[in-house]
Amino acid sequence: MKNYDLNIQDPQDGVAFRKVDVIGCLDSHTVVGFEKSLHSLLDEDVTKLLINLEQLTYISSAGISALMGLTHRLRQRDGELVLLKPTDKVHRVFRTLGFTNIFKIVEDDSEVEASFKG
Amino acid sequence: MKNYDLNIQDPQDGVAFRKVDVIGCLDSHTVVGFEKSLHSLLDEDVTKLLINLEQLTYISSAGISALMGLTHRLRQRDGELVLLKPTDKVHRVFRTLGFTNIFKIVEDDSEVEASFKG
Amino acid sequence: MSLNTPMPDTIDLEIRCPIETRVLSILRNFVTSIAAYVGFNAEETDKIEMAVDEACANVIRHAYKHLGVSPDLPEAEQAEDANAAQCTLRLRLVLGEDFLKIIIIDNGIGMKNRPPGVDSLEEYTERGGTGGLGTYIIKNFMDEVEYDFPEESGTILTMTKYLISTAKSS
Amino acid sequence: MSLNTPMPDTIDLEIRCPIETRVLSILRNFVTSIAAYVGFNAEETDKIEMAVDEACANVIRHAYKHLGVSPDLPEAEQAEDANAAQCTLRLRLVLGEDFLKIIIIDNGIGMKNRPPGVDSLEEYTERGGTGGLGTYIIKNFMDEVEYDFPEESGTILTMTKYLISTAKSS
Ligand SMILES: Nc1ncnc2c1ncn2[C@@H]1O[C@H](COP(=O)(O)OP(=O)(O)O)[C@@H](O)[C@H]1O
Ligand SMILES: Nc1ncnc2c1ncn2[C@@H]1O[C@H](COP(=O)(O)OP(=O)(O)O)[C@@H](O)[C@H]1O
Repeated sequence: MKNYDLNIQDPQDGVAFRKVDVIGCLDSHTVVGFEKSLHSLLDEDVTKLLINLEQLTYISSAGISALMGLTHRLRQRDGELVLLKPTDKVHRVFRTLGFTNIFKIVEDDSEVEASFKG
Repeated sequence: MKNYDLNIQDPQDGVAFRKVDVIGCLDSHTVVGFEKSLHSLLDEDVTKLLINLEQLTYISSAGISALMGLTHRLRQRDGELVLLKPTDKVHRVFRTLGFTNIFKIVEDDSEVEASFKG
Repeated sequence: MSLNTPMPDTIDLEIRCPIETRVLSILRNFVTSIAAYVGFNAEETDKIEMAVDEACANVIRHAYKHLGVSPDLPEAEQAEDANAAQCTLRLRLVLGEDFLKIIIIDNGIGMKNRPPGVDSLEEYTERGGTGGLGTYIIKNFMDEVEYDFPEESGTILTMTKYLISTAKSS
Repeated sequence: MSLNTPMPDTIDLEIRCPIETRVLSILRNFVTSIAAYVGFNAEETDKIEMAVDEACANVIRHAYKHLGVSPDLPEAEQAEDANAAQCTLRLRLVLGEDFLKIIIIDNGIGMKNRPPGVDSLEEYTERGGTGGLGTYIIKNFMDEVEYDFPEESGTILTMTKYLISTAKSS
């Protein structure tokens, strides 16, 4: 059973951010591949990163820590991480633990552009 | 988690058979209650019995043997057992094991009346 | 294969549960999600589910009846404490790339000198449709089935289903 | 409560699994179906799922690292055969009428002299958001949490969730 997949969208003309879709679950098992892929992407000098959580069915502390790591790395280069449309289940985890105050979360595609500062 | 329920419908004027709905699963655990209820019902001199399998999610050999037992007991008094609309999963089990040749199975409410012989 | 030899590239799990029919639905749920994890489709998963249910129901109903532990016994003949009787039901699951092996182990009376299950549906109906269907289902729904009877006691049932199924009955 | 004392009217199951992160999704599935069986709603089930995942991930990542068994170790430092190291992860589940007790047992290095988890989200971010969140989740998502450290070795984590939840964090 494949319970994790990552889709890194190609850069698009006129779009200032890179979009990545995470599919399945982000736990201590799948987070290894996730971090590897995302840090390679950041090596390409990406500064504005949109992670689409629409199809993320589960996130553990390992997944959250990975998102924290990306947040820090992007801030160091004056970039930013934005999370798009987390599933109810994942959003509830963020809310219960207080991460809605730490991550920038956007509920609608139309708000994405404006959500990246600068 | 309640994974078994039985609904014995009241006798209805002008209807020659009694209808029973089995809900949930019929395995070695739940079959005990099922047999008890059904044999009490048969004690009421029911001869035509319709068991609605529309909501039966699982059946094991214990459930099948219980249906065989009812078939035999009803035949002894010239009665009959008819099974109504088994779920795909249950129907597949009947078919694979050959019980479609043993049980009278009816796929539509309109055929029920005619399916009882005599 | 020795019970304790790990196989490369497999996941090896074991679950122990009490001798009570209540556990059957829990075990079915577990095995169903494992079968889906390995990659079996719904129909194959249904067969695995049923084979495991039958095998575990047999342990619960037959393996410890002589010790007063079985749902088939009248209240008066039931042992006061099933745990005291040291009855065990172990389900070992070996998840392979293209197979699922399920090993069901009890330390009960064993199946050696017991009435065998039926070999066909005809035999089942001739016997009056009262029993013997469980082992028939197990043999027909799984690709490989083996019963072993250790010296000490009990029954070890090893059954395997392959992803590209060579099942005999569908 | 002794580990081996059965409680009346409960179902007591135990699952043993290898020290590999691959098993986490399997264990989550299992515990989720058990929680639904006991009667927890979706939100409570999510919390139980996450607490179990965190606890098992901790055993897999931390308990046997000193023996070369941990996904966090570089390839070169990994033990050749995790099975040889006799590493175990046992999950005992006690299903009650109105509670689910989950006992996670390892025979690893133990948590006594280890960096503790964080006590708040502030502490987590102050530490740089790198770790310590797992035990925080466990404590916040379950109703009762207790860590025991047996003389011999390892950690026993006992966590309970009640049906009419007295959870602290929702
Ligand atoms: N694990 C077991 N231990 C002891 N006896 C068993 C075990 N499994 C099966 N049996 C014996 O094999 C017989 C056939 O089993 P089965 O085909 O499932 O039919 P049924 O359970 O309906 O009798 C049982 O009646 C029982 O005597
Ligand atoms: N079962 C265990 N055996 C040994 N050490 C453990 C165990 N569980 C947790 N720990 C220790 O507790 C620390 C805190 O765990 P946790 O809060 O989950 O954060 P993290 O795993 O992110 O470090 C771990 O870093 C580890 O040192």
